[in-house]
Amino acid sequence: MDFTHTHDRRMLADMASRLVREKYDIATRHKIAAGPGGFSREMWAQFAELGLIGALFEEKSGGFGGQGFDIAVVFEELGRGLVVEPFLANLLAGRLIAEAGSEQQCAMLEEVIGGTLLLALAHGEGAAFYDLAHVATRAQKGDEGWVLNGEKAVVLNGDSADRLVVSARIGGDVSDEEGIALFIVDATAKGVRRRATQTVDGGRAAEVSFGGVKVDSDAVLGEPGAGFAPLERAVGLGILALSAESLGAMRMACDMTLDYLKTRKQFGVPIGAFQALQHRMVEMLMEVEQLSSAVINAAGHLDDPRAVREWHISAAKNLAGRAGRLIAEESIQMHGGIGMTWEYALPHFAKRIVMIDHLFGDEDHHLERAGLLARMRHP
Amino acid sequence: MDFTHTHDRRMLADMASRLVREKYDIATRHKIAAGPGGFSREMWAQFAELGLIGALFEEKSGGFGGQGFDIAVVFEELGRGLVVEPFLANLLAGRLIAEAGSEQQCAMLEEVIGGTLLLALAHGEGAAFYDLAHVATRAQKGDEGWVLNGEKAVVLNGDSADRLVVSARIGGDVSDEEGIALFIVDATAKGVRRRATQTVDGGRAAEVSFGGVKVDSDAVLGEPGAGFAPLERAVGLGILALSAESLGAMRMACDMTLDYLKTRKQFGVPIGAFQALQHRMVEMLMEVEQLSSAVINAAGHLDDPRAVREWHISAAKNLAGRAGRLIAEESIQMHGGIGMTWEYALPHFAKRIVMIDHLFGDEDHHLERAGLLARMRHP
Amino acid sequence: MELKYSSEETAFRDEVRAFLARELPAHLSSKVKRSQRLGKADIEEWQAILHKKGWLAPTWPKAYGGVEWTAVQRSIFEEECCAAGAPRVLPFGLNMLGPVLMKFGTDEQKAHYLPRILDGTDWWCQGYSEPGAGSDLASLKTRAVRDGDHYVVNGQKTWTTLGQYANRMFCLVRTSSEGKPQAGISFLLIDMASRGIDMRPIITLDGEHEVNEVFFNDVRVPVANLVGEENEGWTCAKFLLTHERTNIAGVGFSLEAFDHLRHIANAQKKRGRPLSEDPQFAARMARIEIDLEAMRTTNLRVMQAATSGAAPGFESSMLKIKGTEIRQAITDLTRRALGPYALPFASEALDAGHNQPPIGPDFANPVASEYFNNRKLSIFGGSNEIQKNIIARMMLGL
Amino acid sequence: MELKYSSEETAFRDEVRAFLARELPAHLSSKVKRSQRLGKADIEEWQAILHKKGWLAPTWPKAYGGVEWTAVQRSIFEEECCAAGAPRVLPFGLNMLGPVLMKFGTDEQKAHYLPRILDGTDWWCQGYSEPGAGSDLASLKTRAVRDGDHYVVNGQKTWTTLGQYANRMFCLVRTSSEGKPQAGISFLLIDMASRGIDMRPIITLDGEHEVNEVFFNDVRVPVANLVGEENEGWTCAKFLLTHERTNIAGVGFSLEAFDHLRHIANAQKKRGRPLSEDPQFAARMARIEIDLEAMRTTNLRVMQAATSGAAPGFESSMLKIKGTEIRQAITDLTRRALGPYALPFASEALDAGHNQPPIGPDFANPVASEYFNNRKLSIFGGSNEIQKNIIARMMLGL
Repeated sequence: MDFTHTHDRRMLADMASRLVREKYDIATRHKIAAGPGGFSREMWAQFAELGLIGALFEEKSGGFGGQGFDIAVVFEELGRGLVVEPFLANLLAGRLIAEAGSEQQCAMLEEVIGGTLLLALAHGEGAAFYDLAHVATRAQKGDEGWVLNGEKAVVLNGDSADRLVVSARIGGDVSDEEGIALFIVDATAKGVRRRATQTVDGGRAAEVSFGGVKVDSDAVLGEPGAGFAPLERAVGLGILALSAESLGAMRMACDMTLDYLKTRKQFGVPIGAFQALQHRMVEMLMEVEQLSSAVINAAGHLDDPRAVREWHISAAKNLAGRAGRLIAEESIQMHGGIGMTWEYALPHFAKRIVMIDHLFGDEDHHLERAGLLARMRHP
Repeated sequence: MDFTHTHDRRMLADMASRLVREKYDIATRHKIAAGPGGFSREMWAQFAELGLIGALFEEKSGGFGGQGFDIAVVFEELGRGLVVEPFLANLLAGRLIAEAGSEQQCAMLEEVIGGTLLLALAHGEGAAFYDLAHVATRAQKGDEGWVLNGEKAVVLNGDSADRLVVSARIGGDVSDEEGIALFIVDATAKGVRRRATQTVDGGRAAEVSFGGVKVDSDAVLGEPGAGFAPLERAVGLGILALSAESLGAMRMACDMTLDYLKTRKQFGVPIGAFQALQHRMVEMLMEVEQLSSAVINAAGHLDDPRAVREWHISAAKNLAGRAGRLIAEESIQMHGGIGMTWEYALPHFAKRIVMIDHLFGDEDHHLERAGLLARMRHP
Repeated sequence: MELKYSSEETAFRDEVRAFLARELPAHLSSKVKRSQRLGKADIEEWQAILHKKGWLAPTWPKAYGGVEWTAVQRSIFEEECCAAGAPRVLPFGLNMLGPVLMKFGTDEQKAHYLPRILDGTDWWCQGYSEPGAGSDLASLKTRAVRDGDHYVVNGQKTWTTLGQYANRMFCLVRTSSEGKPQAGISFLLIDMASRGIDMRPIITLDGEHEVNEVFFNDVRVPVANLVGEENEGWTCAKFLLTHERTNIAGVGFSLEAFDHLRHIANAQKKRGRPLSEDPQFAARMARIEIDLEAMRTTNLRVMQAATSGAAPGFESSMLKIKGTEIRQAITDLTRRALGPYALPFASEALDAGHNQPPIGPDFANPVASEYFNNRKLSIFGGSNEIQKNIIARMMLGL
Repeated sequence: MELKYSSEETAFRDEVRAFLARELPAHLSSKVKRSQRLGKADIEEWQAILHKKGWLAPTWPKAYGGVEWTAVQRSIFEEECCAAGAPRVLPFGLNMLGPVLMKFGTDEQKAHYLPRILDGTDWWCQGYSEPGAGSDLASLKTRAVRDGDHYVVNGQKTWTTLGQYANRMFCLVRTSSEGKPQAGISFLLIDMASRGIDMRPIITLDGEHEVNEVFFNDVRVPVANLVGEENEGWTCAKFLLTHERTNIAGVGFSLEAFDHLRHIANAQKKRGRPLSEDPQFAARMARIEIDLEAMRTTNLRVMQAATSGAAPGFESSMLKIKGTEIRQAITDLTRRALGPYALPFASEALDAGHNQPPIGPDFANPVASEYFNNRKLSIFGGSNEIQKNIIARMMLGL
């Protein structure tokens, strides 16, 4: 057992940290987020060049890492910069392809890692409410391939993706784990309609509908009907990434709040002299440390049996949700009015932290799930 | 709408308050609780004489009040003194007789109100976990009456009661609301076995088993099989009483804590000067005010339709549980070591406050129940 | 004790309902119900309707055009207005300045300003907070120096809510630096058209323009616009802060917001069942409803006690804290009820007339934004920390 | 980063398990598992067994008879001991006084006292708190006045845990009232058989005798029993407080207590199903388990960092706070799991040999009492408020 990072991983973290610190101040971030597609293709190319996309993929997929701790350290730094480039979308869809795809299909990951091909995962649906197995979109087998019909909701960066990984049901009931198939679909294919939307935390998403979209047989990812397991694994990585991103954003929010407590004066003293605020600040810091441990646990148990792996995934996301709300709300409250203003960086961190709770299961979802998984582990 | 008490009820409250203040200091209370039966028969006679037992019963039952607010003001004062006399047991069983009993059966309430006959409610069972409809004890109809078999758990003051009101099943499944019958059973009847126990908060209870206990037909209370409704109403009054008792105990705990904050010095100042403690004290006081309102609501809606009445009952008990834990734990914490000692009064209030959460449904039970009842009210 | 409404109170509720059904314009209630932006004209339109009915000033004495309702009547009126989706009545003139003028103003000031508050001639804004004087209000630095019949005002105010619509401001200024900070403050009425005033918008975290900063550069204010004595403005300020807390609990808002939450939680599905039936979600809802119903009674108890002369102290601070906590808890839970649909946000959909189909359920768009906006509730109007300090001081006498 | 135990670590765990299976007497583990009272002889018996094995002092250098385990080994040992129901090892001599003597003691003191700690000759108790000096320890008043080769001690100590079994006390006394309160404190070793010492039990809220107050009336203590310099005792005290926090997180206790809770929640039924499957209860359990697993890792991170030289500061206070919060949350939830069976309490059933059938399930009797007893965790050993002050001071540098 050892809790120190390898030299390589410390280098990766340092590099990501420097890049974010030097090139991604809050003004730049706002400008990028408000631009077309909601992110910067030049920035994405830079990230690719420096290997930050590749760090999310294993060597066998053409990447330079791809372990849980690689994902965690990269996303923690992304969280510190509120980076809006589509790391998460490409992690989710890319790792799903890596996990389930044929050699031919995996070949496209080279372009993904190079930053020239953009992916998104079109899985969640309006009525799913975080139920990962909920798929109403249907795929019917035709003569030369498949026909997809259905609607996907809040597809992260789905508006700008070149290819979509789409889940569709070929058998079973609407929330059965069995009967889910996965497809790689060209985002501009006939019958694909995308409606872009901004998100409240400065990102982009799309509603994507599939109206009789025809795809070839070689668009199928993995074994048709057995898509749930690779989906769960890929989303598990996404949750790890989001928890780490949230951790990074929380560290920033805490730093800003600590700084404010030291410098802002009321009644003739820094407001950090007030014990009630001190104790609340301490509670925030303790929860951040706890989340940091939970992220380590989730990253370190990825290769364990499913019940253990997923328990740690759910534990991290639950803590990210709980700690996140505390830190988002308390850091605004301790800042007072200034914490409510667009001009100041803090509230944007708070918005991202809170919105992460709405992706792939909120704190209650993962609390319930952790309870179920714990009973599987300790019957 | 009016939030002031009538003159009579203010007199009742004053009288109860004076009695408790003058005759029921903590040393007396400990002595009484440690004595035979866990309460004082002389004190009980005094309470009877001053009309405090009668205040819990309606005039038609020979009492002098019996409205929700009568129960609330009496029990709030009892809570301030940690009174161990069997008010609750006699309220529960007595009001159940008043609710469901024949004229003949109700006649015994005169002795109850006079303090010369002691009742207890033998209803809860070991496997019920707060489910009021859970009755596994069975009653079989014989030639001249009924035969009871089963076991009752944690019967409050069941060890010293002269008569027991017993619930037993004559039909339906173990947790059906239908099929519950109620009986008045002599506590010394053949086949009744009682095992007394102290409780951790200074009270007494008994495990009571019924092994082929024969009772006459006139021992049946109300319509056999329809016992759930009167049981729910009587237990509702008991919950109101407990919530008010807890409120009284919390007010005492808060008073003691406020006093301690003003007088105890650390670092050269009263510890009440520390803002973190100030703010926590304020939170305690606010919750007490909220509970006070919830008790008013429960007392004032007793005559409303079931879903409204019981919602307010559950609301009060949930708040009593939530506020209770906060105040019990925080008042000990703010006292520090002294709050951990037997010699000091505070922890005994804390123990009673916390243990009230274990009677007739804890905060989680009543939260779930309030949710169910709310959906009945707003379908 | 009587928790039932009397027949008079029930009749009053019917009267209010009938009035709202008849007089509340649909284009206003539609905006309110859909959380769309209200403009200046919207608010003025509704206040004019209430004024015409004579119901604009529930707490004012009849002599000044008020209604003198009982506490219960006020709470009924508030609940019904919220349920019907009436725009909120602005507190600046009616609940803040009005009572100060009645208590401290000259006869001329009362005669001039009070009718103009009622008839909508004046839109008042508040000049209290400064960048360096928020919770610690007494440390304010905006100076007013006497020059003949005028004060010359220099400095800066901030967090001026809806100042962009206001033609007048009541303002705390420093007229002396002798003695305690509280001692040298005066209460001034300022015409916003005066030369030397510069107002700039502050955009809040949700992208909205609701508050402003106001700069004063040699602004000349007639001495006749001083309320009360020079250097005695702190008395007015404290009096105002107490009266501001009328309806501080926001019970009506919370009841209406909780109803909306119930609607959403019934419509949203989790594993095919209404979200409102999910054990965890139902427990969160029940907890809030229990707190809210208790606070509804706490609020009425306090209001009734205040009417019969008891000074609001501990209680009004408690209502501020609990009231805002509950409102925030409701918007928090409403956000949770949306699942991933909390993310999409089209700012333009908050404008009336927007008619693109929504992304996701029609109730989703404003929810997350409102959650963030409502963080202000525990900050503005005397932060909840300051309220706790006030209560602690009273309770502990330290 | 590697969360898997190495093969050496796994082998170590096996060795510890085998040792416990072989050497831990059943009569001791039975008492621990059933929350029965442990007497002086019980604790001494177990410490002697550990001493014989050479495992009594995991944190001591080998030169003094310690083991010098790694952080991971220590945590494995702690978890296994708790799981097996081993009595806890007393911290007073081993974790508190021992390191102080090694750092500040004379060669004679080390040679005399350290072996006696290991072999059980001395049972130390702590003389820190006083009635007027709890969280504010530096305000202590017990005086030691030099008189030839002796100090004459007068005053009172309190909250002396298990003092009734102790033959020696390490004690903070005031030897000067010059300068800051911290400046005049000295660290003395006192023979409890000395004339003038009077010890009285303090009965805690659960009716138990665990702590004491100790009165000193002209107690003569040889000057040779001074540790470190006169008036420099605060340095020893601070050093001790840091080392006391070894294992302050109590992860092993919590893991074992959570296992017990799981057992109870599976056995208890709600509507015919295990309570552990009830959504609300399951959520409460899951929340604690998540916090506990995170803290288990936090604890190891801190311990490992401390081993490699990083000074425990923020982290050790955090472990105290979180560790005690989690332990309290577990006993709180265990209490809830009992339903009405939390009430019955037979104090006599806590004595070994009691063989009346229990009231209710066999696990019920001690639970509520333990919940109340565990309120002490956030008070003793530097209250959680004091720990927060310490963290705040470090973080804010104010």
